[in-house]
Amino acid sequence: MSPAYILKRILLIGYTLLVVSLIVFAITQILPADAAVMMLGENATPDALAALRLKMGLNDPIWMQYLHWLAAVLQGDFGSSMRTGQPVAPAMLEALGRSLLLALFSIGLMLVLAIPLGIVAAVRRGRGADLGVSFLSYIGVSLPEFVTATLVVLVLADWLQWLPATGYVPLTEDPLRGLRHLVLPVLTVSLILIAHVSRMVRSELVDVLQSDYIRAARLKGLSKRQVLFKHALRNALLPTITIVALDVGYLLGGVIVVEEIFALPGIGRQLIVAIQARDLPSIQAGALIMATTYAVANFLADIGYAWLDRRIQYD
Amino acid sequence: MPSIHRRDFLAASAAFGGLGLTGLPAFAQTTPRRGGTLRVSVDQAVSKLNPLVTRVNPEYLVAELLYSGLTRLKVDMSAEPDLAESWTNSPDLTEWTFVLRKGLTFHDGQPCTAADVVATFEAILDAKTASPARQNVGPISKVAARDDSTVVFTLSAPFADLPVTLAYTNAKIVPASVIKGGLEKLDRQAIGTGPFKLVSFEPERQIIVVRNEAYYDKARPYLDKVEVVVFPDVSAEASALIAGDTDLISTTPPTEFGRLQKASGIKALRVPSGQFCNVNFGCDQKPFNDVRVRQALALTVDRAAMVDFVTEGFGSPGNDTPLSPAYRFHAELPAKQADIAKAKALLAEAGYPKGLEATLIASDRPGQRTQLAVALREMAKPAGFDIKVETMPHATYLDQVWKKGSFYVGFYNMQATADAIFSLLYTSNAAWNETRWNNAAFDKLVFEARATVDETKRRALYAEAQKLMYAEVPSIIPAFFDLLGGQRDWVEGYQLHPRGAVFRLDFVSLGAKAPKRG
Amino acid sequence: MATPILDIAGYHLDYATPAGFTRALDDVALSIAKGEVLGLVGESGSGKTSLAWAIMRHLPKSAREAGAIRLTGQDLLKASEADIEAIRGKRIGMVFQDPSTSLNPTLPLGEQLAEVLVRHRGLTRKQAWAEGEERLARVGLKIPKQMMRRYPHEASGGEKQRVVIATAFACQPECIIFDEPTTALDVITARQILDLFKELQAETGVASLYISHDLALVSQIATTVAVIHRGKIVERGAVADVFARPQDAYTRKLLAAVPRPDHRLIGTTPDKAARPLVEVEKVSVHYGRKPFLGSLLGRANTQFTGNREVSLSVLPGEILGIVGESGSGKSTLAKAMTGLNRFEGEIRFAGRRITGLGDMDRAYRRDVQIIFQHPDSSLNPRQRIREILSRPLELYGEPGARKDAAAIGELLEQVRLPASYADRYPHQLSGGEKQRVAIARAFASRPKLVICDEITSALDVSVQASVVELLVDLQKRFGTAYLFITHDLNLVRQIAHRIAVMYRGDLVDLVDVTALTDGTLHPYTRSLLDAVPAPATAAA
Amino acid sequence: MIESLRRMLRSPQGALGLVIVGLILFVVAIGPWFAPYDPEKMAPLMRYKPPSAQFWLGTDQYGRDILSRLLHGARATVVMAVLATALGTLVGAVIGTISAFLGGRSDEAIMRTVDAIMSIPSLLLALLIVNLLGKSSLNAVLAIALAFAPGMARVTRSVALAVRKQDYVNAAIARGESAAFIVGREMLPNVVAPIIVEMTIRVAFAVMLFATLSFLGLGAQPPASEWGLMVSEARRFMHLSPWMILWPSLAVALVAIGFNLLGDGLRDALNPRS
Repeated sequence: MSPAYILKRILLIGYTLLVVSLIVFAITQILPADAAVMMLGENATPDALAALRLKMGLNDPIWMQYLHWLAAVLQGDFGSSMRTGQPVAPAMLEALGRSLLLALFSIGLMLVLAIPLGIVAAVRRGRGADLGVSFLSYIGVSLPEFVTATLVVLVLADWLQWLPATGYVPLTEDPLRGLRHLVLPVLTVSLILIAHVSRMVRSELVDVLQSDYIRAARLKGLSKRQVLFKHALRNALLPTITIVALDVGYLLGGVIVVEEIFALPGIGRQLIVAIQARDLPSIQAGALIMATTYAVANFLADIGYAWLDRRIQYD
Repeated sequence: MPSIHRRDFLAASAAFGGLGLTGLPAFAQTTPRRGGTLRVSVDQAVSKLNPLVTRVNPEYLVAELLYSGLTRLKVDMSAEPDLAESWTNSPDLTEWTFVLRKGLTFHDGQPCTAADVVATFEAILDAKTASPARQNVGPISKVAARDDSTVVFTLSAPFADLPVTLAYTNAKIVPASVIKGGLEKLDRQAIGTGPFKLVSFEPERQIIVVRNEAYYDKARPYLDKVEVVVFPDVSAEASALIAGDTDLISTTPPTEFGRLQKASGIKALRVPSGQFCNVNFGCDQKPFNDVRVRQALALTVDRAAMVDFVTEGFGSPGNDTPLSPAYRFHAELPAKQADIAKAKALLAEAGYPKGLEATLIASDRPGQRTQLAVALREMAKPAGFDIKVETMPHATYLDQVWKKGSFYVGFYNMQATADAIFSLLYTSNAAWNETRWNNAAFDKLVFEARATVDETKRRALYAEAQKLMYAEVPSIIPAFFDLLGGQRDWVEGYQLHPRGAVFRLDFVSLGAKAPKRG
Repeated sequence: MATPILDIAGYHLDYATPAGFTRALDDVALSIAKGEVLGLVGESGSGKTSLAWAIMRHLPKSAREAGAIRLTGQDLLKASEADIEAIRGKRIGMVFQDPSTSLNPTLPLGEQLAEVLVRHRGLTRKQAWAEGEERLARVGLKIPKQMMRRYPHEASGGEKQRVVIATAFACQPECIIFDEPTTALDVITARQILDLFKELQAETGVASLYISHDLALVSQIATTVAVIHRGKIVERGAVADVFARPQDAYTRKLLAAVPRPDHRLIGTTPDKAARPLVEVEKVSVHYGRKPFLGSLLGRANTQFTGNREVSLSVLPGEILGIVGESGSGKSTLAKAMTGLNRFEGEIRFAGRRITGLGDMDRAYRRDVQIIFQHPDSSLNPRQRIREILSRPLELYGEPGARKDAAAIGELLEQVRLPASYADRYPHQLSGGEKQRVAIARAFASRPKLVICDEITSALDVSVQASVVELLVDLQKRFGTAYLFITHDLNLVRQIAHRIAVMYRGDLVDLVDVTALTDGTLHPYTRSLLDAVPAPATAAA
Repeated sequence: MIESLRRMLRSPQGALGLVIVGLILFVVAIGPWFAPYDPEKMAPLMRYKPPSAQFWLGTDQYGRDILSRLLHGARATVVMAVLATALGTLVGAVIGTISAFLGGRSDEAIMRTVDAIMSIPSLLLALLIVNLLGKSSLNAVLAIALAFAPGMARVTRSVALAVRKQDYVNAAIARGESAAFIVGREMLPNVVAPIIVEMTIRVAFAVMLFATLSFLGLGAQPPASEWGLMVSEARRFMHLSPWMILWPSLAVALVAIGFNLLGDGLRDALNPRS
C-alpha cells in the first residue's frame, strides 16, 4: 500500500466533499423558504427583512453565495441556525457524537452476533441452523427501521415497560439511564446490520470453504476446527470489513429514522428538524458532516483492508 | 360553570390591589412542602428563550418560570398582580397607572424599576422586535414612568381589559440595559424577575431552572428545581409519566389521555377550554368570498362526530364562533346541525350546482389539524364538495400558507378575553387577520365592547358579534378541545389552565411520596 | 513385486444426482508398491480425480462406494474420521494441480508447511519452522529463509509448487498422489518440477500415484501406467509395453492423438517465392496508460510492453506457428493484427499499409479472421448458432451470396457438425463442438489468413487431435494460411511450416521446422526444446 | 429464460419469492375489487375496532376498514416503488453504460462523481429532494429514483465492463461490427440479466424507502392509504388500537421480503456458478 495510494484516496475524499457541498448547497438554495423570513419569523416587517437579506448577502448571485459559503465552511464556520440563532457546526458535531455512539454500539452488537451466526450458517450449510439464520436475516433486511422501531417500542416499552420508549440521557450525566435509553435504538439499528452482515459472512465463508486451499488444508490432515479458524475465517472476514464500511453509509441513513422515532438528538434527528424548519445552515452542515463521515469510514476500511490483505497491491 | 367567572371587573382589580401584597393562591389550604425537583415534560422543542418572541406553549412555560409580567392570569381568566402590586384607571378607560412592588431585582442582581417596564413595552411595541405581544397587549399609545415604581399607560382608545391583556404570554419584563445592548443576549441566557433562574438550556432536550431566592414572594416558589424535558413523541411522553420518569405533562393529546386515566398513581387532568381547531376561509377571494359557500360547507359538518374525530370525545361541539362556554362572554346559540340538502341548495344558489373543488391545507403539527381536514373532506363529499387535503411541515405552512392561504386549518389556544381572541383573528385590524372577513359591523361591535364597562351592555355587544360570526361563518369552528394533561399523585397545587399557555408552576409543590431527584 | 503400499480392489463410486446415481468409478483395481510410480492417464471426466479424492477420503455426501482401498493393509473405507485425519498428510501426501489456488493466500508459505510438521510430527512451532527451512532448501529453493516468510502472491508459480511438494514430502509419507502437478506451469518450470519429482521419488522411494492427461509426460516418469476411461481402468501395465503395444482401442486412440514432432500432418509447402500475404513490420504494443496521479508524483511510467518491435511475414497457405510461454506476447500480437490492440509499427496486407484499427477495412477483416482460446467465451451465450454463423455471411458475403439455412448448414457440415445444430444455443454444445462452431464462423468469409490463438489448449488430447485434423483439412481445401499460436511445441511441430518463438514480448527465433533440431538457435528456444518431453513411442 | 425460471423455482427462496410477489401483484392488480368496504368511508361509531368477522383486520381512527385500505394502498405502495426503481435503473444504466463505453479518464471522472453522490445516504438525499420538490407521492418517486441512479450506474458499469472483456465481443470487433450492433446485440442481452436481478432486490429497498418517506410525512399524503403513511398515522393511536399499526407494518415487510427473496432466487438462477 503505497503513500501514493493513500494520497490518492485523500484527494478523492476532497473531491467527494466538493461534489457533495455543491449538491447540498444547490438543493438548499432552491428550497421553498426565504432564509430571512425563516430567521425573523412571521411577524417580521419588510424593512427588517430587507436589511437582513442585505446582511446575509441573499441578493448576491448564487455562485457568489456558494463561494462565500464554501470559504466560510473551509474555516469551519457553517453559519448559525435560523431556528435557535446558535452557531451550527458545534451543535451538529455534538449531535454527530451522539449518532456515532449509537452507531458504535450497534456495530459492536452486530459484530458480536452477526459473525457467529454467519459461521454457524455456513458450516451447517443447508441444515436447520442455516435456514433459521437466513430466515432471520431476510426478516431483518426487509423490515424498515420505522417498523422495527415501532414494534420494539410497542412491546418492550409500552406493553412490558422494561425500557424507556424514547429520549436521550448523556452517559456522562447518568450512565445507567443513558444506556437504558440507548437499548431500543441500538436494537433497531443493529437488527438490519446483523441480518445483512451475517448473510455476507455466510456467503463469503461458503465460497472460501469450497476453495482449493481449504481442501488442500483438509488433505494435509488438519482438523475441521483448525481449517475453519486458521485458514477459512480470516479469508472470509476480510471482505466483510468493506461491507461494514459500506453499512456505515446505511447506518447514517438509518439513524435518521431511528433517531427521529426515539427522539435521540443525533445528527439524523437534527437534520430532520432542520429540514422541517427549513433551517438551511443546519441542513448544509448536517449533510456535509454525514458525507464526510461516510467517506472517512470507507477510507479507513480500504486502508484497513489493504493492511490486512497483503495480496492487494494498491496504487 | 361559567358562573365562577362572573365578577365585576373593576371591583376585581381594586380588590386585588388590596390583596396583592400577600399574593397567596386562594386554593392553597395547608402550607405546601418546600423543596424537591419537579420534572415536567413538553411536546415541542423550546427554541426561543427570549420571552418577547416566544411562540409555542413549551416556550411560554419556560418564559413564565424565568420572567414576570406586570400582571398574571388566574385560572378564572381574571388578572392578578405580578410585578405590579396594584393599578388604577381613569374613568374614560384611556389612562392606566400601575404601581410596582418594592425591591424587585433581576436574576443578575440589578434592580427592576419602572424604567425597565417602559423600555420593555417600547421594545414590544417596536415592530423590529417582532413580538407577538405587539398586537395583543391592548391599544397602548404611550408608556411612561412617573417615578421608579409607577408606570402610566396612555391608550389610543378606551380599553377595559388592559390588566388582563398585560398578562399576555409575551408581555414579560426584561432589563432596559439588555434591550439597549441588543435582545440577542436573551437567546441563550435569561435575565428576568421570575420565580426561577436558568441553569442549563438545551432547546431539543431539557431546560433546568432553580429557585430564585430573590423572588419577590418569599413563600414561593415551593420547588427547588424544575426540569423541563422535551419529548417530541407524545406517546413516549405519556409513557414517561406512567413510568414515573416525569411528574407532570402540561398537555397531552386525547389519544394518550385514555392511558393516563387507566394508569395507577396518576391523576389525569382535564379542563374545558376555548382551544379550537378551525377551517379558515379566505373571505376576500373566490370561492369563499361568497357567504353561501361558507354556510354550505358549515352545514355539512356533523359536529358531534367531529368532536369524536378530532378530540376523541374530549371536547365540545362549536358553533363557528371562537367563544366557547369557557369564555366569560360566551353566548348561548342554537347548536348547528348538519343539513346536506340545504348545503347542496346553497351551493347551487352560489353557482356551483355541480359541486366545488378546493384544496384544504393542514400543517402536520399538531395532528388534529390533519384529522379535522380529512374528516371534513368526507363529511363534505355528499354535498358536492370535492376537497383535496394537502398536509405540509409546520415551517412551510407558516412560510407559505398562514395568513395568506384561502382555505386552511388553524389551531388556537384560548385567549384571556373575548376581545383578545376577536382582535387577534377576526377584526379587520386583527393581528393575524386570517380570514380577511373585514366585517365593519363586527369591528364596530368589538370596538364598542372593549370600551364598555357595564357587564350586561358588554355581554349584549359580544352576543351580537357572535351571532354575526354564527351567520356569516368566516371560519368553521366545529369543536373545542378540553385541555388534557396528567400528573403523578405526589404533585400538589397544579391546576390545568384553560388558557393553555399559562402554567403557574411556582404554586406547585411535591408531596411526601415524591421521589428524590438530584 | 513387494507388498503394495496402496492397494485398490473392486472399487466402485457413484454420485447421487436428481436423476439417480451416476457411476464415477467402475470396479477399479490398482496397486502401487514402494518405489513405484503409477501413471494414471485419462481425459477430463474420466474419473481420475475422483479416484484421488476417494483415496484421500474426501468425497461429497452424495458419494456411494463399494470395494476397498488399502494403505499397507488398512482399509481406508472403514477408517474413522480421526484415523483419516491422522493419515492425511502423514502417510498419504498430495500435490495439487495449481499451486496458486492450493495455497492459502493469507498465510505465509512457511506457516503452511510448518503446520503439517506441528500437526503430524508434534514439533514445536519453532522446530517446525527450522525444519521447514531445510525442507525448502531440499526442494531447491535458493533463499529458504525468506521464502518461509513470503506470502503466496510474493512467490512464482514454480516456487509455490516446490513449497507444495515440500509439504507433501514433509512427513516422509508412504504414498503421495500427484494430481497434474505441472499442468498449470510453464513448459520450462514444469520440466524443473518434473526433475525435482524424479529426484525426490528416487531418493525417498515413495509410492507415487501420478495423475495426468499427458501421455507423453507420463511416459517419461512412470514405471507403470494405467489408462482410465469413463471410470474404468481400460489398460494397465509397464510403460514400455502399454506404449509399444496398446491392447485397448481407447488407449490406441489416445496414443494416436498425442502430438509427435516426427509425425507431420502437413504435406504441402508454401511457395517461398510468392509475395507474402501479411507482413508484420516492427509492431510494438504497450499496455496500461500512464496513471494520472503517478505522473503527478513523478513516478515512473507503469506501462508494460506486450510486443517489442516484432517483425514477421506469412506466405499464402503457410502455417506459421508461434510458441512461447504465457505472457510472452503471442496473443498480444494476434490482437494487434485483428485490431483489438492499438500498436506502433505497421502491418502490410496485400500491399496495403495498415497502421491501426482505422485502416482495417472490410476486405482486410474478411481475409484475416481470428479464433479464440476459450470457445465458451467466444460464442455469445444468448445467440443461437444460426445467428452466430449468419453474421459473417451478412457482413462479408458477396451481394448474391446465400445466407439461408442451407448456407448455415453447409458451414456446420464443413466443420463436421450436423446442420441441426443451427437451432442450438452454445451451452447445449460440448467444448470441442463449440470450438468447431468458432472455426466455422472464422471460415464463413473464406479468409486468406486465420489466426488461431491457443485454440486447442482448452481441449482434451483426443478432441484437440480431431480439431487439428479439421484445421489441416480446411487448409488443404481452401489453402488458407494460419498463424497458429500455442505453447505446445510438439503440436506445432506437427503442422507448422515455420516456427516463431516469442519470449517476454520479443521474437527471439523464426526458423523453419526442419531447422529446429539443428541450426543455431536462441538459448531460450533450446531450453524450450529440452523441456518438452518427446512422447514414449519415440523412445520405444 | 424458461429454463432459468425452472431453476429458480427449484431454489426455495426463488419459489417463495415468486409466490409472494405474485400474490402482491395480484393484489395490486385487482385488490380493490376484493375490498369489502370503501377505504375512505368513515364510521364514527365503528372506530378502533379490533379484528372481527365484520372487519377482518379491524378499523382505524375514522372507523375505516383497514383491510380495504391495505388492499387499495397496495397500488400506492408497490407501483410507486417499482416505478421509482425502474426510473432509477434506467438513468443509472444509461450513465453506467456510457461510462463503461467511454472508458479512460472520463469513465474515472464519472465514477468518482457517482461515488461522491453515493456518499450521501439515499434516505437523506431523498429527504432533501422531496423537500425541494414538495411533498407528494410522485416527488417521492423521483427522489427515490435519483437516489438509486448512482448505485445502478455502478452496477451496470461493472457488468458492462465484464461483458466487454468477453471474446465474443472481441470477435465482433475483429469482425468489424458497428458499435451499435456490438452494444445492442452482443452486449446488452448479456448485461440485462444481472441488472434485472439488482433491480428486483432494489424494489424491496424502494418499498421500504418510499414507506419511510411517507412515514416521515414526506411521501403520500392523507387520506391516501399508502402503507407507510398508514403506519405513521397509526402511531398516534398505538395505545387505542395496536392493530392499526401492526397490519400496514407487516404488509410493508412482506413486500420487501418477497422482492428480496425473488431477487436472490433470480440471481442464483441466472448465475451459472450455482
